Amino acid sequence: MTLLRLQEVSKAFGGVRALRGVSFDLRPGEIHALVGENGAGKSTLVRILTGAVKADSGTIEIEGRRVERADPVVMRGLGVAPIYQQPALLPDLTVAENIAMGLERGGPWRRVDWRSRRERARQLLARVGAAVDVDALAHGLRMAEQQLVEIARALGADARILLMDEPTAALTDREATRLFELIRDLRAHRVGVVYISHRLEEVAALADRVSVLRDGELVATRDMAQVDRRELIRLMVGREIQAIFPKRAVPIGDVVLAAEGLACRSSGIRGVSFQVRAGEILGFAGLVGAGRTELARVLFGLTPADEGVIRLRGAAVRVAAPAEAVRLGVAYLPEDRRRHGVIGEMSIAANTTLAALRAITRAGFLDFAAEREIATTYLQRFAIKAPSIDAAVATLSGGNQQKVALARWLATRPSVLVLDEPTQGVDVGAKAEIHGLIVDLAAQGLAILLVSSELPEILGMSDRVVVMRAGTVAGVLDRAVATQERIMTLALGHAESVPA
Amino acid sequence: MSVAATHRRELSVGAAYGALLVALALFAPAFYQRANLRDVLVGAAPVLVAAVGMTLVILARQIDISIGSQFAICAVVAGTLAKAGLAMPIAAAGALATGAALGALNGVLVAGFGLPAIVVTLATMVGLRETLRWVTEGVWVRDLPPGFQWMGLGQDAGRFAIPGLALLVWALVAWGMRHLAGGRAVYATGSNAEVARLTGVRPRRVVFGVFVAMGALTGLAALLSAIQFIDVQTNSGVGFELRVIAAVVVGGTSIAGGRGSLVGSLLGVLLLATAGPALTFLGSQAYWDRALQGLIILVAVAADAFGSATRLKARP
Amino acid sequence: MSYERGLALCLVLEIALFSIIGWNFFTPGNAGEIVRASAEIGLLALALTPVIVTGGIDLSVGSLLGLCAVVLGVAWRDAGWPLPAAAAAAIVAGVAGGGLNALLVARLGIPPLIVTLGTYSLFRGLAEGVTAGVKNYSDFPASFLFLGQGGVGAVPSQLLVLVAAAVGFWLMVHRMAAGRTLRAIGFSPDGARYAGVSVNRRLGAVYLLSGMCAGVAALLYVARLGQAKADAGTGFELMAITAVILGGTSIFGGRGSVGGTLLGLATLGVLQNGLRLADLPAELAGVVTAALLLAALGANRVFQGRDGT
Amino acid sequence: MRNAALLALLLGAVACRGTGEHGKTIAMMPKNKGNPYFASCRTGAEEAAKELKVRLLWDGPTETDPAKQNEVVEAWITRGVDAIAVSVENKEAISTVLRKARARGIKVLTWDADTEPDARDYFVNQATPRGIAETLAGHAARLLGGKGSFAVITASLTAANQNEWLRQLRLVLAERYPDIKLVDVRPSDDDRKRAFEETQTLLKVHPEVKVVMAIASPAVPGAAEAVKQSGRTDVRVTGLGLPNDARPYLKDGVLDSAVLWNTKDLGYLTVQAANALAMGTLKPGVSSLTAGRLGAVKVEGDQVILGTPFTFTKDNVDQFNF
Repeated sequence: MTLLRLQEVSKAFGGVRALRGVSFDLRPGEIHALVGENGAGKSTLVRILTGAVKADSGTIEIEGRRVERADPVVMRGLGVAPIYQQPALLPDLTVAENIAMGLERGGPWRRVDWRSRRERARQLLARVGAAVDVDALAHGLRMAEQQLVEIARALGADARILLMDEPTAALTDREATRLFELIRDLRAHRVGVVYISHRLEEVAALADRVSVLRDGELVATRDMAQVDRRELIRLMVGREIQAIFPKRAVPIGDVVLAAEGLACRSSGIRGVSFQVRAGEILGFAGLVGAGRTELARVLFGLTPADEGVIRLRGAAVRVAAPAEAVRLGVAYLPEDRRRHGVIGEMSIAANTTLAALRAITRAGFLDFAAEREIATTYLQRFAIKAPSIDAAVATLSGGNQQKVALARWLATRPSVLVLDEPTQGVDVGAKAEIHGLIVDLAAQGLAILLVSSELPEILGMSDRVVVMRAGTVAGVLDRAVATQERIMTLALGHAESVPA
Repeated sequence: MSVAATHRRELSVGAAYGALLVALALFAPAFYQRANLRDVLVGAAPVLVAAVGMTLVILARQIDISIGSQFAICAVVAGTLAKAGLAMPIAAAGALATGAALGALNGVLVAGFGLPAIVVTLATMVGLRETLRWVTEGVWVRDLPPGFQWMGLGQDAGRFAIPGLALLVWALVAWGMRHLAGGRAVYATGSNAEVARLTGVRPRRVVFGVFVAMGALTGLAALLSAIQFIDVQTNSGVGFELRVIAAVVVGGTSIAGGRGSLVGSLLGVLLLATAGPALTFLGSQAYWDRALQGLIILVAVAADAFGSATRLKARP
Repeated sequence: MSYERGLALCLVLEIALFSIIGWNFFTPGNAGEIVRASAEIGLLALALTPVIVTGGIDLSVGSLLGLCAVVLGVAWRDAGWPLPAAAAAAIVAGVAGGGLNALLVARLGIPPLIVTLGTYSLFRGLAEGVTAGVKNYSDFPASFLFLGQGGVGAVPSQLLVLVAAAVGFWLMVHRMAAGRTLRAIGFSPDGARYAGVSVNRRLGAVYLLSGMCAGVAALLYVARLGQAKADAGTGFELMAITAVILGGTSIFGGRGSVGGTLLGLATLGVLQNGLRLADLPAELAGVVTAALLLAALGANRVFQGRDGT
Repeated sequence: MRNAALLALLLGAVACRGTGEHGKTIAMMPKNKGNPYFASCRTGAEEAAKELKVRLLWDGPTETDPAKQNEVVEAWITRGVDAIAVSVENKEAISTVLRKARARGIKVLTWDADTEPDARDYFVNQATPRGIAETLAGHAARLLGGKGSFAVITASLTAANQNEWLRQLRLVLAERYPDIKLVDVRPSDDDRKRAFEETQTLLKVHPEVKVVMAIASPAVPGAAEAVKQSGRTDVRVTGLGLPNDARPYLKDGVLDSAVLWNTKDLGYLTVQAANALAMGTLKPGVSSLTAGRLGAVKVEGDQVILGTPFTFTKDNVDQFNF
């Protein structure tokens, strides 16, 4: 008897067909992994299953019964509990209330029992192993803590169907391991888990079956035992991947950017020193919360440094605001592409030139011809798939949006390019293209700082790797000696054995 | 986080109110005559009732600047029904129902059609006010039955009942916002409507509900104000919305939604209701009143901004 | 059919209607009167367009106009300054008022609705305080009055100021880099800041500009009425905001056009004047304006598809 | 008089414009349409318009707004009317437009509140500010027994009429009643509730005040109700107010006297004068004007005098209904 069955489910968002006739089933007591490139339709599928979005056609059956009106309340009633990639918490409410809001049902006149709410929250958080104050407001929590609160809420719903969309993206390995134990425990209690992740090693360790989504179609469902990593990638991408990382030896110039004893009390950065040369790709590895993004924000002037010196080609500079950083030739491709990387409502042309307005302004007036020329060159050079440079960036796929964001910073002719998770949430195909672009830029003499949580990407792309821990530099490894184990050892800061 | 941290705003407006009371005690003790305190409370009652509704609206990340016009219409309805010989409870119910209906009009346009609240209520403010003027042509509702003033309870009972009823309504809604699921749904909707939807709250229904509640409470405020007199003027409530919004904002409710409390709004109402007469008691000339009221709003809001790095909320 | 073309059509229909039912409506003289009557609100609406494009709002422009009018009177009559100096003082007062708004909104990050709600009362209160509510200033020299009451034939002298302001704001919002950054701030303040736009400086600038325009509008108002008093400009902010929203600018920021604001202003100006010439009650203007506003909101949502240029 | 549906209105406007004119077209403007004072003036004006078969246009700003008054007059000039009668909010502001109207051959009258003398033909004067100040001072002196202090509740701080009356009042006090002190002037913005709140505070801030003088029509019931509720039997109210507003409080005794003029007659006389002016029967040198049911009305120079201010008391208030 299947716990959950989808039959020929389709969904389109204004012309873009996110799901095409997907059929999928989940058995009780099974972990069914769902993999696929970003934009393949995974998140759309989850949002249909949680009732956040209505399918255009197709049927959903839970325990054999067809679900007519699938909205969040109905699906929750049927035992479906979601854990979203972006933690869905109410920032102004306490942790206890956030958990309770997901679990309680009933009309607006129902009395709220604060004591039992806080007690239940405490128990669930303990079960998930999160040291979080139940009275704390959600907006004060770190990303990892928010993720754990969401997981606690899902457990609390004693759900029979658990939908997990990239649950470990923000977790430390220790927290991830704890989560895996919980999931296996739930499987033992006949709960069905749909597990979505980019990290194929997790999928291999956890899942009983795996289904592959490509361009909105479910192309294959296999028992985990019968399929290996390479075939999975082939199924996901639909073509053979040659060299994973197009790394090329590139002539290294002299020091472009040097940091000496950088500190920023508000963001926890202390005593950071490093150098990066022209043509060099300096990787920044470290666990979540090690301060890599915070360091990038210091370099870019979003949170100026309290102490220490930044030298550009030897001359000490004060980067007090992003506008100054841009003038000094420092560019920053931010981690949160949707909110910071691009402005969705504006056109590709406007986004491309936003950071380099000076270049297309004559006596204060915009030179539209120059703007179109810049936008068109990057449209072609980066092979950005879009109807025209006047299309709103929001209508593009994740990968193309990231290319527009990259084009924006190249338009400013930077000498230093800080990339923060440049390929996160981008499909495998676009990922390879972006890696290619990065290497080309290094070849042109740019100094590149590459912040990434994917160790393969760090190892594959960096000339040297700076490993950060708790806001400072734990160590610097040359490309030749850098291995996953060494990086993790420095990142964890003690000789704890690296998890299998 | 300790209670002080979460209720920092309410404490700061409470401190400001305390400072004003101390100043009055030192420089104008006459302020503390029993009659004056009573008059201030009776005068503040309608503003408090409307402020309760406005707190809900702002908590749900919306705004309503049409309550001044609704106030005038509800008062005229109450007077007209009473003049037509209907018993006072029916006239009172008529005022509240009219308010609720006008609130529902805003609710349908904002929640139903998803139009921005500031512009919808700007339109209903102008539209309702001018329609009332066109229909009544400025003629007051006169020759009301004796039972109209003080709802027939007589002056002393009336002047106790009005602030009493206002405080009762305030207490009930304050309790509800803390202890009823509907109240928490308003906080959730204002904090992040999309996430609230995923946890089973129906944001559109909540937004519609707060506008209807705002309308009904404005109807009650109009009633509590009208029954203090023997006739009903037709151009009442001009500027009423700004006074109510100022009180709620000074009380610490954030315009970005999701954050704030009815305790803060009560303190905001009391602070602004006291500031008016206090200025007279402290001898300030009438023509400086408006400047000082504006200053109080700016100082209260600036103090808050200095106090905490206000969290930039992303738009939904 | 873009939103603006729809609004232009609606304006033409309105003019046609009043030409039929209004007395001597369709005459150059009357057109001049419409421009003269909407000049001050037009200036405020033009200044409010960039403010609203950044996602902000300014409720204090009407009160600030009153304060600047009083400053003009005090400087000229009481302090005995020559009129040009007094006029400059009025504009500086406007910039100072705009500066206060800018400081609180841009530097302290307080929501503009609340800041300008406070300065709405503060500026009007200062105007009433300075004149003890009673004093008013008149008998301005004919040369100054010409600015408000004079003209060449049917063309009122205010038209020159309004056209200059309209061209200036149109260039700024639609053709200059400043306009592009204001749009970016309106669509996403964070997105703009991460792109190296100095958000605080730009926000400050639009509120300063709004204050300056309130000062200039005060000069037009006093010249038109020949008289400066604390109640000058009462209610002008709501009319100006209505014109901007009618023009298609989104209250959430990002999408907006100066051309649209001018069309919105004309629609309101024609409505007020036309109703009067058709012997219809003035209250009808309020009712029709409310209906137009709601229709504009509805139509705006339909045309939301176009990307922001 | 309730307006018909919107469509009927539009058709009405088109129809009557088309059928040509029988009597003159007289355009009359109050200071603000929301004020019951002007609402009662209008009834008199419409009565006269019916009698004289003239077309009466009643328009004006909804709130007191000098800029709007100018715009309405401009519109009337463009529209073309025979006579314009304005209750002036702002003396200097409106004078330019009224001169322009006269230059176009339109007869111009002011009523209730005057403008610069050269900007209009006649001023229908219900009572001179001096006359009003003397009457009010007289009542205050009577109530205070020649000595003591009183306070005033005015309209808005910027209201031209009220400020003129106050200026005259201070002159009269200085000349005739040196022992009477005016302690404070509070605004009511023509809002009865605001007048009520200001009076309440006033009584406590200045306990020595024994008379409250409300010099704006909505302020009279506001101040009277405040005194009644305060229970201060030693305090009496007087001022400028409509009989209908004043009646319950006059009967109560808290309101001693309400000084005013017959607003209905004022409206009636204004239309009569405007029509006479347009027909040419009212021209310089005339010393009296037969104005319908009012009979012969005195004309002094360029002022048509309605009569001296009238004091309503609890005994005579029932004879009036406006």
